[in-house]
Amino acid sequence: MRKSAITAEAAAALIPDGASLMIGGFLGVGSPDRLIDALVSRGARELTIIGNDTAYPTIGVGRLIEAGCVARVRASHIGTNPTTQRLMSAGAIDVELIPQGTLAERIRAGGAGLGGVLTPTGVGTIVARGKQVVEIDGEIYLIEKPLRADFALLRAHEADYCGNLTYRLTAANFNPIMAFAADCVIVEPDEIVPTGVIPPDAVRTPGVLVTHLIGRPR
Amino acid sequence: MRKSAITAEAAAALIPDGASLMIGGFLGVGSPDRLIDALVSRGARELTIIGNDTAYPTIGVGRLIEAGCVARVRASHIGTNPTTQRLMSAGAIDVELIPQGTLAERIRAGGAGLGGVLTPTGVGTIVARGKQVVEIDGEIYLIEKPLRADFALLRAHEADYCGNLTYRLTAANFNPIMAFAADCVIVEPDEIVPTGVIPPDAVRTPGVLVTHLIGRPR
Amino acid sequence: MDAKEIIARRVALELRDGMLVNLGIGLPTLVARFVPKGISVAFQSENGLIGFSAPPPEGMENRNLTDAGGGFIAALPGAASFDSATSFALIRGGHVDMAVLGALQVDASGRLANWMVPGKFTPGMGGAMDLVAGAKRVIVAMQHAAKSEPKIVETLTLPPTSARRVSLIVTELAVIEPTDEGLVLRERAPGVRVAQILAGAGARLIVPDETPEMSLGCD
Amino acid sequence: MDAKEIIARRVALELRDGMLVNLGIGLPTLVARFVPKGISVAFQSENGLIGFSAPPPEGMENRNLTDAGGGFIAALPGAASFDSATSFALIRGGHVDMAVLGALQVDASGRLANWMVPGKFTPGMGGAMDLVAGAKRVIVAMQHAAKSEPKIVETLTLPPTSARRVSLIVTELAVIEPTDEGLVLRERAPGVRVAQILAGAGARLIVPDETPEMSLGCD
Repeated sequence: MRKSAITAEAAAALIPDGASLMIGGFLGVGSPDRLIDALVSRGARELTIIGNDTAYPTIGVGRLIEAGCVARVRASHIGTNPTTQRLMSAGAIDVELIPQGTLAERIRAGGAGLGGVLTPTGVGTIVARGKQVVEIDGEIYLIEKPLRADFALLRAHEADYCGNLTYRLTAANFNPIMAFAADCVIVEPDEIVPTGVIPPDAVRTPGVLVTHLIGRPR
Repeated sequence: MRKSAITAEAAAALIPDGASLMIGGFLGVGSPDRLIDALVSRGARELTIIGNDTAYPTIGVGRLIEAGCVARVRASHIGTNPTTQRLMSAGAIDVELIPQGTLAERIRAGGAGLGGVLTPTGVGTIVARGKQVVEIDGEIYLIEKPLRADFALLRAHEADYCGNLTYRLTAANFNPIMAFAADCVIVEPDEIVPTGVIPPDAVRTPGVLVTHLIGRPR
Repeated sequence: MDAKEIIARRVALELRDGMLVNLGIGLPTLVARFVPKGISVAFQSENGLIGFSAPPPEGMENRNLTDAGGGFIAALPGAASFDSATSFALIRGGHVDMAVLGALQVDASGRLANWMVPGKFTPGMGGAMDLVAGAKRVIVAMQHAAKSEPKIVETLTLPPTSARRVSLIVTELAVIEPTDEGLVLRERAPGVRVAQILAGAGARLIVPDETPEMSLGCD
Repeated sequence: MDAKEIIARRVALELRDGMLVNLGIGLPTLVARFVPKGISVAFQSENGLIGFSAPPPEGMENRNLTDAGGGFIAALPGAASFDSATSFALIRGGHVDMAVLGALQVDASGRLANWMVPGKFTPGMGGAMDLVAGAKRVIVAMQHAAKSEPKIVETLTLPPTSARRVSLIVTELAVIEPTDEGLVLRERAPGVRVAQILAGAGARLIVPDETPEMSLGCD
């Protein structure tokens, strides 16, 4: 099941204004930088971004914020990006803050066909507002619903011709779970290798989940 | 965080009659055979076994069934083991059948501190009996509760001195998720290697989850 | 050509290029032999692998490389292994494009029963309930009748595998599609008459004006 | 010895051999410098690593190897990397033996606030809510007061991070344990008098007959 490689610009052209995007990365580490730059260049607008954070103004997801591409953010932390905080205070960006573990489980649930998960995280806090609460064996849990997106924009270390992926150290973070949770999965690998170079036990995202690979820059 | 290696016999001595055990493996592939044999030799009784199946009468978990060690089974499939079926019909073993994906999620929830998951699997079937049903955005889901056990008995490919584990091909199956879901995790690796031989990105179960490693047979 | 081969050949014609496919144990496994030329599909084994062929070369079997029926397989270049939670995330999450399952019964509402016969035989559901709940298309591959008892019935007498309707039923006599209106006869096997199909069914079938012969992809 | 070092040194004495420990960003990070001799602990970084030291050798920084604060780290032999769902399965599932977190406020019921100041500053909770919900022990490492405003308060005025009670509060003046009866003063810093601790607290502290001086593990 060979994939064909497309350019970051071609990928950005696939993503319409108003789309919801899951973007991998943790403070920019493991984010698809060329895809992000291509979206900025294309002048994308009204995007919804789902990811751990908005990094820094000049790094990772922060570049999309800075360029005015983003209308909505769902993240666990925006403290490293003053622009996000300023736009949020000004009402120019809608920000939903989600506990990091809950964000991970909601994305996983969205990709795994679950209707949600029950978590103790957030019980008795603002996070519980408007959420269904259930008691299971004497403990209180929030029902947290699945998250999905139109697109997942991922950074990987290696991709083979079939789209099988590996990640490096802390650059994996949200990338592997986002690969399950979007209708179109676009991956920017550090390297593309021939099929068979990644052994089956080293594959961390099966290629069947991947829609497009970003190829070597021309 | 070095582990010390113990024998399968020493491990079996740690497991009291009546204990609940998660045992990795799929039709015996990826099951900890030496641990199972040690439990049979010790004459363990009244065990509760949580696992995908009961393999075959002479293989894997089937050996525990055959030796009369088992009082309760929670599995997705027992069709390959006529002894389990016979003992179940005779009322000598209590069998709870759980859809395979639900079994995996319940074990994962048990290890991940979730109060349960919402799954569409089993809605409108016998599996739904006695279970809480919730509607989320117009779809019906069962609340499936977490599973945990006193012990997890796992088979791995490599373990390093810290207990970091790798698995081989289809021998992984339930082993990686069971490593999170038991109070005491005992691992029978094919090989033990020095710390550092398994690179961080190849580790599939972090050693912090492992209580005991079974060493080379004397 | 025996009944099983007819069924497997016809099911194989439902495959589309690039699909991820899960074949149940038994009859459905045969489908892999008849993948149409020019089409490339990936097979998933729910015990934790995508990308395999069966059987491996003689003497090269690996005890850590089996399918969901316990049979030895060979991994193909580009194969990926994973644990059971990930495997069922793929299945439940709609990433499997097509699942082919055997059945004991299918009823007029398109529900399937395939995991127990109360008081007689309870192998368990294994992965079947998740596959029916989660795969994009579910194809039932089964013989039209068992010991002259119809397997297509008005209402299941055996415990259902899912409340969800299957996509298509393929037998050695017919291709039948469950719809909101009921079971619609879509195709008949070469040389088989409509009357024969109806006679072997325990449920009412909706018969369109034309019932073409099924292709078996033999050309 | 400044306030931060006193806090970090005292928190470090809570470490036990073999623990898996998560240190929050900021002050808690300092704890890693004072691990008592003869004790081996593993540190988790919630962005996906167990087994690291900081900082890496000069010039050897790797852009794919950072901690949860974005700082470069070095992996130690025996390190393991994993994705965010797995990282929080470790945290929420009770596999982290001890979490050390900073705080804006802790109240008399032992609840912690550390993720937002309404109308002023909303960085977000990051992993803090999961750590407080899931870690076996949660230790608050914070200065006793901020700009002479007490951080130990009768009832939180800031949004709580969790309904769960933390295990221990360590400041540069005192060690305080939240209990069913309220906040119990357990230790005072060297040279600090009980009256000083009480004066700097905005909540009632239960003072036992003896309040020993805290060790700072300097011997």
